Amino acid sequence: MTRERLLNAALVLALFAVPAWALWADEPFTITLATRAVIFALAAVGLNIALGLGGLVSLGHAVFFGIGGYAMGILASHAQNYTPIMEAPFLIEGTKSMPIIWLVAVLASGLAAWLIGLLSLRTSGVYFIMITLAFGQMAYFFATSWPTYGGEDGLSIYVRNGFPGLNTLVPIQFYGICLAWLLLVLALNRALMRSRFGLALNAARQVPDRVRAVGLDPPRLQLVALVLSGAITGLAGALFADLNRFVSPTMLSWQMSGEIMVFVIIGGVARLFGPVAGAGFYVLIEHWLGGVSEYWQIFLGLVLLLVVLFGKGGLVGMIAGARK
Amino acid sequence: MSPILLAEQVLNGLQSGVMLFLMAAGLTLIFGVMGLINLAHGSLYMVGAFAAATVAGLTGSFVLALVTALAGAALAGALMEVVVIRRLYARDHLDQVLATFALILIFSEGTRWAFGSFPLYLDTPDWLSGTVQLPGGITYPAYRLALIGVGLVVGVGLWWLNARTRLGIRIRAGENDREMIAALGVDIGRLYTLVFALGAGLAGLAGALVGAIQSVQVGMGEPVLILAFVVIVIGGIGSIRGALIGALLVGLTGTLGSVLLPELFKLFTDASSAATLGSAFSSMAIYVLMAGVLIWRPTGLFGARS
Amino acid sequence: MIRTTLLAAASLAATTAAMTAAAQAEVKVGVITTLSGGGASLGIDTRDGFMLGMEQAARDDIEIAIEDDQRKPDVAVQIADKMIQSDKVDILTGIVWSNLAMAVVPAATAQGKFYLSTNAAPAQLAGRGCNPNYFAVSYQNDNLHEAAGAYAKSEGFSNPFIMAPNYPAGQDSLAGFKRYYEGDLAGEVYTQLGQTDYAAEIAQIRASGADSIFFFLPGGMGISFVKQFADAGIDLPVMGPAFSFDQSMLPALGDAALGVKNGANWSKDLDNEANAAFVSAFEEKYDRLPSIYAAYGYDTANLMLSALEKAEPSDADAFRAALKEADFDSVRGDFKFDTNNHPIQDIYIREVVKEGDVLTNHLVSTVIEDRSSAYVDECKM
Amino acid sequence: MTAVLAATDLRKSFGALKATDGVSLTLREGEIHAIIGPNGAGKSTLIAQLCGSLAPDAGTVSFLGCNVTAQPVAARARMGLARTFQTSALAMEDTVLQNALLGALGASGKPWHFFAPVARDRGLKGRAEAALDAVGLADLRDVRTADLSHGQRRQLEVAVALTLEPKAFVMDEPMAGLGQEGSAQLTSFLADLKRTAPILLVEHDMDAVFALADRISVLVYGRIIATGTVDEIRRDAAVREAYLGDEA
Repeated sequence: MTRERLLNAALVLALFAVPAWALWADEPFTITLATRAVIFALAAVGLNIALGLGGLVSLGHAVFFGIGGYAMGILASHAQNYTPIMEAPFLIEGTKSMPIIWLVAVLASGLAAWLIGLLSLRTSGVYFIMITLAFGQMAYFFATSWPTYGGEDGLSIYVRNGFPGLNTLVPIQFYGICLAWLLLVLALNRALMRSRFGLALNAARQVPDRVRAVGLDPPRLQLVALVLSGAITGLAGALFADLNRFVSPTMLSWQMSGEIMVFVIIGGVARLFGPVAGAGFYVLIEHWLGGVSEYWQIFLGLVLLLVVLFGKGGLVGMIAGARK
Repeated sequence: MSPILLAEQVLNGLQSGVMLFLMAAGLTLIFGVMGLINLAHGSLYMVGAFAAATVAGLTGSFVLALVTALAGAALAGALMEVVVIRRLYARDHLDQVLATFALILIFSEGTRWAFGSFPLYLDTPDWLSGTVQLPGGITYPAYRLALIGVGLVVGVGLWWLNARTRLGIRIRAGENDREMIAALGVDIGRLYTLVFALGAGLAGLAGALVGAIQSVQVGMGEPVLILAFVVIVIGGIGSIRGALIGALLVGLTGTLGSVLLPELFKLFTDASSAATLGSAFSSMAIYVLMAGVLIWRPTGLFGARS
Repeated sequence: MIRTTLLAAASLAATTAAMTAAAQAEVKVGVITTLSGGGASLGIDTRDGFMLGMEQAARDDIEIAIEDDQRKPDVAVQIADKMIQSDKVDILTGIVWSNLAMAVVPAATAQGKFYLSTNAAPAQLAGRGCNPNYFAVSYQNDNLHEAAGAYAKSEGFSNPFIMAPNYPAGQDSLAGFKRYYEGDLAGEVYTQLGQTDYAAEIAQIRASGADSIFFFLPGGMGISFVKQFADAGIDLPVMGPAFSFDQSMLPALGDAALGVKNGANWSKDLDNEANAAFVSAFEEKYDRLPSIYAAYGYDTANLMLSALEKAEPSDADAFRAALKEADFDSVRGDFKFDTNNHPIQDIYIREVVKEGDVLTNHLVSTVIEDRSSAYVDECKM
Repeated sequence: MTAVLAATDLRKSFGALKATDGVSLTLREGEIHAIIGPNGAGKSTLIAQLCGSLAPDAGTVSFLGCNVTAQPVAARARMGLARTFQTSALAMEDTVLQNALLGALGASGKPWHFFAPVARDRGLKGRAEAALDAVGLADLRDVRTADLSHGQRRQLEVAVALTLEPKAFVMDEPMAGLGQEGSAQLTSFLADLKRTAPILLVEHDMDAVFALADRISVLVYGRIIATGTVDEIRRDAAVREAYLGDEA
């Protein structure tokens, strides 16, 4: 436990030290890269609630990531073109304000998670994996062929959205926003793991029969977990779209779902900082190997394989040892 | 739409369903016997297609190419099983998904490294090119008709294997009670390798057969893989019969959806928008079908009830 | 390997830098293209054509960074950010796909960088979204489809069946065809992006009574369709844009592609000196025939070099003016930019033929002379 | 005396197999009612129907005077029906205390607290610790459940049931796998526990059953062939036949 705490502290330190170094060394791209890692980590923290705590192996989390992205894209593109989203029965205008975009992203992806959960939680095991994948594919194909918001081409936003008092175009300031979100959500996640809900959800994953026998309803617990999980991943999606100033159906693809899952598993399932370690490691590997060879994905595959086969508990597990 | 065209589209749906069945049968067999969820099954499909294209290019013999595809993919599958997969049987689905996801990356980029980024050439053999006239005035490509035939033969073969051979008895025993058949002295490791190689061989065969009328390229396995998963989930994981029914359902839904939905939208809007809308909805059709089936029957049409 | 890797001090902050020349380079160029995964062949040809042009110029004051976008928009954006922020490039180029271009170009030009397109040139960037720092060296996306439309009209086809995948480039494609064809259609079908089986569409074609077929199915989709169509025994003239019948695709298509008419603005037998030199140099260096992407890459390199002769990118106005002059020998012959920075050029029809054992394209005719783009009037520049 | 838990003419078939074939039984205030029967008699199926994890084909289950036949497991548990499982159903990764807390949480009916830590929740904790105290696991509260001995897990099962402050217990072979000493301990514990709430006890350990039960029902092939006191059951001809193959 202490080793894990030490590791967590080191990770938090790195989240501050890396951009500080980049600022000092005038390496703005390192900040962009770190922002990417932080956003991926946030998405993975979201998935970790469903997957690690709830035991829900969702291969469709890209849906929430993408919905968050499109919440940003749609609102900002309407604001950019000065066209309202809706005129009747009441006027809804686009916006370039991050807080409003976040709110919409969280609500929309949470709602989607609720709907998908209602239907998917009737199944379990492999069927659950596959039905979430199916919902992901539905969203992907819909976004690709729906022309209003760019279809396959996606939506480009020329200027990053604004946050009161900050210049979000400065990489370090946008990084600050993303980092604040990550730390806040990690703190909430930590509280969640220790709360009544966390206790019940954790048990529902391990022994659903017992949870029922004490008068609680596992599917309802799991549904709420999925909604929280989806909402967080959706928030990450909105930030990711803002990082790239761009959103497209790739954010909804099943490979994206796979990648978010990879962050969680490489880092360590159900570990508070697992997603952070996993996303950081992945971005690093992608960037570093990508510079070494055109065929870097072979090596990425090998690394993944080794982690799964021999590194029980992911990076956090390997460094900090088994839980408790 | 004329009845002849409709009949032809139904044949097309059957044909694509039958090819999906080849993929899905292996997947469902592997899941049923070993409890393994294998995302890298699409890579074996790709291996089959590449092996066939290479051999056909060297020898010009399509039959030889098919045999190589089957054998090559089975060999690759056996290798995959021995090196990686057997370490995953005792793991949960999560580890299996991730490890086989990693295998996809390795296979795809490895193939690209070995064969380059350009699509390979593989064509239908001369003796199956052109069309045949079917009763009722349907003109249908001979090769596609042959595909339906091959699929049915494989289906019957699997049934025979399962119901009439020693291997089949062991496979069914393995599905029911792993410890028991191990206790009876069956080398369970070898049985698993064999089953995996069988599934892989079928995937390779499908890759080669389909590769002749499609593009043999890196990444060709993933779209089929997802469809095959849809198929086995609809059919009920572990059930060969379910895989067949599911494959035909998915094939027919996909084909007829893409034909009929635009026609449907034409009743409401102009031709261009109808084509766009119809295509958008037909691309979602099979996933809607799958979600519908699962909501109605959470373990698929022929899946074991929990 | 063109690139070298520098590992920065902290292992958490690895940075790659790529260079062909020493550190005294004065101009930095970033090439973002697809080098891995599906569609890598197009990016590789783009890169090889571009690098051939650069190597022939042998200028050691130009530093080139090449990165793989994996055909993913977010990765392309990330690379562009890196090139702009860290490598401090002046000029970006190389993107193959429209959706990636839409992700990268607006932001890059908004930051004052130059973008020279070696291929993708979506309608938005030619019309309302045009930008003085954005130059499409290749074409405007609709051009090659328009060529097929013009050809259909000139051949007197009266009932073509037209087909494209259901995504923006596909919708633009059919619109482009119809812009020049203008007659009746036997059918208009949108397929799924990434579709591999066209049996249903082929059955519709057979039943539609069409007198010709136009289709736009890039990448593996085109290979699948052409092979399946050849097997269906339908004897109709086939037209398409160059993409599906380009040199990189032909080996995979085989004889099924013979006789197909495709709209293009370049062909390897296009009769001009620059082209002859390019084709032989490319074959010598890479031991394969150049594709249309290689030709665009090569032209882009030469356009850029011609402008660098006259001005530095740091002097943006002068460099922009130098680019606009298009003072280089294009492998496509006459070449100039319209007001929206898209080319005015002749568009041809090619036919797939066999030279000995090798499938390739021959020029058939010029179908549209001095074609600009449909969106030029929407560009306020 | 009214029955706390009652089954009336329960029927459940799996294909041709009649697993429960017209079972009626009652559990009265203050008693231990044991259900015995040979393997495959349908005891597990019967428990599943009483607790709500399996819906009967016909018949009713009532609890505290309410017809609960259509109620799911969780609803019956909330009403005060506590069960223990034959093979321990405990969260093995969690500590002993956490398992007991889960029971207390279920009893509270309020799992929707997302931020306040359970560890500082006096109400829940008091309840959980009292239950652990009662079964003698108080010293092991911070041990991981996976590290408990088999007997300790059985005790924890009971403790979790206790946290529910139930109106009735349904216990599925609580003695299974316990040594002689363990069985004896649990036997005396259950003898006291019945004053808290009546116990429906499914058990193989006949010593325990005969020591504890106020009434016994014998289940054979899905039917109850006899119900009565220990002595009545010992003398019952049908029971002798079922167990010993005696001719009546």
